[in-house]
Amino acid sequence: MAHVVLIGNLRQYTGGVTELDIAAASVRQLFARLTEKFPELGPHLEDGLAVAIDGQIYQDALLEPIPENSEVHILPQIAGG
Amino acid sequence: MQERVKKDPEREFRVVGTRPIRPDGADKVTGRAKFGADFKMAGQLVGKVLRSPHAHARIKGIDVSKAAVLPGVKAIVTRDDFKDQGSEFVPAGEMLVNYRDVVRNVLAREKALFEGHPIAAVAATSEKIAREALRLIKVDYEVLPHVLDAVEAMKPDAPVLHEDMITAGVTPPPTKASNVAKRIEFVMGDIQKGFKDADVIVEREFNTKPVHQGYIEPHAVVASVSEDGSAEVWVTTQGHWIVRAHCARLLGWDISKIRVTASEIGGGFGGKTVVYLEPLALALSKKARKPVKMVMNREEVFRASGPTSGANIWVKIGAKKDGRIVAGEAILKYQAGAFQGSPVQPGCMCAFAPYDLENVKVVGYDVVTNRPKVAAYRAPGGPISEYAVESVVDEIAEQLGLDPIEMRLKNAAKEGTKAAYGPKFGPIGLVEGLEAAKGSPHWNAPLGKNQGRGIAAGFWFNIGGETTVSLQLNEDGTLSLMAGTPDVGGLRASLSMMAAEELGVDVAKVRPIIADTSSLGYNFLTGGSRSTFSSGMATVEAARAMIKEACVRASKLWEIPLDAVTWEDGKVRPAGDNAGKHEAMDLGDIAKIAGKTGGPIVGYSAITAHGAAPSFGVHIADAEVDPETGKTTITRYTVIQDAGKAVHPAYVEGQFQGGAAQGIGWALNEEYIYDDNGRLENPGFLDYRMPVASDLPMIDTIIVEVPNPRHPYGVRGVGETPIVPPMAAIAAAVKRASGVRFFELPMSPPKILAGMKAVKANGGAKATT
Amino acid sequence: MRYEAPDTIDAAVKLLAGEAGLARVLAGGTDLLVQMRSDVVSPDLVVDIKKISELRQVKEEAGGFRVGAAVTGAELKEHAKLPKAWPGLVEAANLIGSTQVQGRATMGGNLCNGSPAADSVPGLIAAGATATLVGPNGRRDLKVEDIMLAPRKLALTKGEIVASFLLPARPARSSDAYLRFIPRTEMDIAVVGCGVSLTLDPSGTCTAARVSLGAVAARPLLVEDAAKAIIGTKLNHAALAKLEAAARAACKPIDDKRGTVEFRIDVAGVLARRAALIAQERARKA
Amino acid sequence: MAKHHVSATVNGDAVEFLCESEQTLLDCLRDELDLTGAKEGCSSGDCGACSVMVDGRLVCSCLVLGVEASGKSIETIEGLSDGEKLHPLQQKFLEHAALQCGICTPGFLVASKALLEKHPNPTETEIRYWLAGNLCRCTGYDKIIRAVIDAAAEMRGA
Repeated sequence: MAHVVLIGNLRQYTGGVTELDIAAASVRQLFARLTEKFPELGPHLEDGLAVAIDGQIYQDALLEPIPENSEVHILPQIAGG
Repeated sequence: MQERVKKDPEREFRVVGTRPIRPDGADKVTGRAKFGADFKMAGQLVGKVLRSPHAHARIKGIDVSKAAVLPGVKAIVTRDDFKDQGSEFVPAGEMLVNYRDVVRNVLAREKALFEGHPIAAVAATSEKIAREALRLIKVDYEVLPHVLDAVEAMKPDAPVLHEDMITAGVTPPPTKASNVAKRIEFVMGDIQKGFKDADVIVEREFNTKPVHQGYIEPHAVVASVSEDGSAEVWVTTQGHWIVRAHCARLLGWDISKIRVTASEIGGGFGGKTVVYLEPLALALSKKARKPVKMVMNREEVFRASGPTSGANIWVKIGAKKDGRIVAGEAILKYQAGAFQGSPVQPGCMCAFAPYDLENVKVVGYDVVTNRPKVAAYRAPGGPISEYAVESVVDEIAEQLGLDPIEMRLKNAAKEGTKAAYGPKFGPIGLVEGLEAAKGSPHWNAPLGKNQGRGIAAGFWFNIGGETTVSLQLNEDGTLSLMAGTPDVGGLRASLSMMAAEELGVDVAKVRPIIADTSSLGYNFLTGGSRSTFSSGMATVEAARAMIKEACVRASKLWEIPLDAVTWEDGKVRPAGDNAGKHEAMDLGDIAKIAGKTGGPIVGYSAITAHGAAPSFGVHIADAEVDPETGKTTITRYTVIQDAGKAVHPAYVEGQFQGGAAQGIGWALNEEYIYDDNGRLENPGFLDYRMPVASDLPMIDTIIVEVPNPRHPYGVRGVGETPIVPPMAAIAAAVKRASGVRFFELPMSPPKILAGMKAVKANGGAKATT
Repeated sequence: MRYEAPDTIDAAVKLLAGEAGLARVLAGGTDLLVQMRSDVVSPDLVVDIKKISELRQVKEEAGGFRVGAAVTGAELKEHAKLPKAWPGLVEAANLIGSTQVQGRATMGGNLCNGSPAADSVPGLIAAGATATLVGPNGRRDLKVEDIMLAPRKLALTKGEIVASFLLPARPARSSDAYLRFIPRTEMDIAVVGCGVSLTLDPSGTCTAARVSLGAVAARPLLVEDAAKAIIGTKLNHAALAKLEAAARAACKPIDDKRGTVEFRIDVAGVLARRAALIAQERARKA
Repeated sequence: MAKHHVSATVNGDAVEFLCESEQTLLDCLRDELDLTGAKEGCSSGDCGACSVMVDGRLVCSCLVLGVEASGKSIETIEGLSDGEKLHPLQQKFLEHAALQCGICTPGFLVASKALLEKHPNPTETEIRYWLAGNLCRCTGYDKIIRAVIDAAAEMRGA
């Protein structure tokens, strides 16, 4: 199980839920599980969001493995100047 | 003064960390380097843009009939030449872009939304004719009331820019359109409880003005569409793949038809990450069936490109008597300009990032106003929110009688700290930076009369992203390196150094170029301090792929197993008992046999670079304030920042110094000034006051190196963080020099003088805006 | 647009007087070319006066200097005697723009551009300079303070050219100073400018003075009350306070992108005092 | 209106070109003579990127009419090096990493050369004020000033 924390405005798509445990072995699986649970969140997941797995931020990393017992934050993407 | 502070015993580098002359240097000191406006095609036309004189106006009609028949006019485009795009955020590269807005920013459709908004474009045989043609285009405007300021634009009776814009991020969604595009919120812990535990609470409101990236080279493009519909574009940009994507989308063409070559780029700082002229030049060229060159003048650059947001920021911080921060709260209102998409989101995430906090709440508003749409500017969003937070931290330290460095050390984020925006930090160098500041000669030097010293910390995330590098082993053993992230300040030097390091060759043997979009795989743009990190990572991977192939060739030639071959000190060597005796081969030897042993050798890396690590900076500023005129002079300045690993330290220092200089301009004199009609009053370098050489002292640097474990050489991006701390550091210095704390940027002389007089009138001590 | 570069002043006057459309004089061009580029003016005729030798010379005359209107700031600075005699005026002329601009910009152009913030004009006014104008009706002399009437409005008639400035002969222990306030150290237009020229007697008492202010009214000002405040004094504290007050009282500034009314008035006093003290220091050694 | 026929010397070579009355020297250098080393950053004399020498005097070529160049001697960045041998200023700019993007570099080099010809041993402050008309947005000027100081020392020694 990964401990998932939803950052920022995402809770408006989850009925206020900001933290939950989900079994997922990759970012893609995580997104699929989250979409099942919160259909409104689905469309926002693949674009415009980043995933931090145990502190390391990934953008555009659907295939990134999620280790057992890791902490996953879902947060807005970062660009820069 | 240049210094370096290293954390760990590091890998012994041979090339990385030295200061060779950049490979593109000779062309740049002899005037031969070709920048955006230096390219010329035979038969090219001159393209010019007609711009709105009004800040807000409905466009009832555009009559180009007179201009169209002017001899020498070859093409005119207006809104009718571009298909409208739906309102939908789609990824373009890694950026989220709403093409509904992009198409309207390139050419106004229903309304002109800012002074300078493009209305039409003309291609003619000369600049004179093109200008005359612009005068002949008649536009029927219905002038509307305008709004320039975020706070004003949020009021219920403010003129609304987009009649269909409903604030996102609010439940239930509002029923009425407004200028607030989005409300965002970041919450951690329990803010109420935090403030209850506080011994001291300081709450302040700040205002900042929009500032422009100020690159010296105006936007420029040459586009040529050939008879078969394929197009060549030569352009000054931070991301030519992004230019290609936007143009293809706006024009409805296949991406493969457009080949974009990035010229040398004369500064960008985030401002050259969007398209302005490029789609117009392509559309004009297609109509005219000739190449079209378009160059903005300085006025156009100021009126219609960039800048970054002006903002209103409210910050409240609570701390214990010992300086430990127990709660931080902020509300950020950022001007987006005419279309949504201010950097308020990263502003929210950066606000408290330097600190280890349990209870944080940040709310942000993205607000449209009748100004040019903001573009990214160095650490977009961060400098504004961190200026406000750092200023309040400084004030609390002062109230508690704490040294401002000690106050920050007490709260500094370190490895394992949960960042104020959620995830835990990996290894970071903030504590090392603060310690270096504390021990620096600058921090411990005496001050003169009317002088004060300030310090502030700053943070930026840094990013990776899609990156391709190709490394070719030439017949003579030299190497050609193709990268795709435009070189804004020494990238080619760093990449050739990393290739040389990995391959064990002399750096002069590696010739790097920035390839065009048809010659190399996709590259996201130069931005987010990613180019040395990402293209560096891809370069090392490409070099390793080349080494692997060299080993394969040697094993075949020597007829020994691949695992009996090793790469050491720049040579393929037989290794182990079964390897036999063979003469070691360097890349030159391998190059000679390449064709006969399987073909040319190319190392290639096409990756989405992950593992970018944040860079923290600490700046020390000394300011002298003339008590009679309010004029501030920066008398001494030191930048301390974590680079992970400085590949070419001179260019790392250059980033530190350049960011600091821009921050000094932002703090003291740079601002957009509008008249009552919403027209920009200072669209030139005379009255948009960027620092000149005589305004600045030498800028000392201390490079901290806490390696980024996710980069093969430990590299962190360094370009953006240096613009984050200056405003707060200078505000703190001005406070100590003048006795007055200011909450508004720029801290220009009339404001400072008025502030000092007000304090005198009040009998001292009271803070003022 | 027609470009002409005559080599006599009479030819230049004839061209300017005879032009039916818009005619402009080109001296250094550092204002004119900017205005042409940004479509502020579109002249039909430009008369380049740099080939007229009379306008390009600095000559000693009547114990003073006659400075051609088209002499550049850099040339003034390089002159063998002028910087020593009129250090404040030469400084003022060399505050106009960058090193590059100083290589082109002229005092004649600075005056005729008609900006209330022109740096060399308060310098010339403080110096008591007289301008010689040449026009279709011949030559005439005007005090510099009487030439600029309002922003972009001059007391010149059609076809008239400012040919030169006469800087008067001055007694021993005389000198001048010019200070301006700008937010940066260089490259700005004056928010306030102040020129002070004075003469001391052997005891150090100020016997004559002229004080001028720029950028604080619709035209550069000669402030006689400010001069009176220091004449007959050794520029002691009380005299300087009166000088400051007189300078401030003369200001009728506007709020604009470069400064506020309040700020300009405040700083005018500060600059007047500082410039007077510099001029005093210089005069003691002159 | 017929174009003006202008004869001048550019970097020691006799050149001829045609220009309209309104065209600036910068336009003529770039468009008529293909010397694109001088850059247009502002067209108002505020950035110095177009700096050239006219008869030994440092000017912004955007503030000079092309027709004014008639009979004059112009020096541009393209004439700074002696064949393959870089001018000491060029060499020092490279060694000190005194350029990042490089757009302002030609202007800085031309202006610095003019300074060192007049003042072989300038102070830091003198250099900063002399170069105040050359804007650089990348470097914060630090490395540029150091490069000029170093080049001046080398030129005095040579």
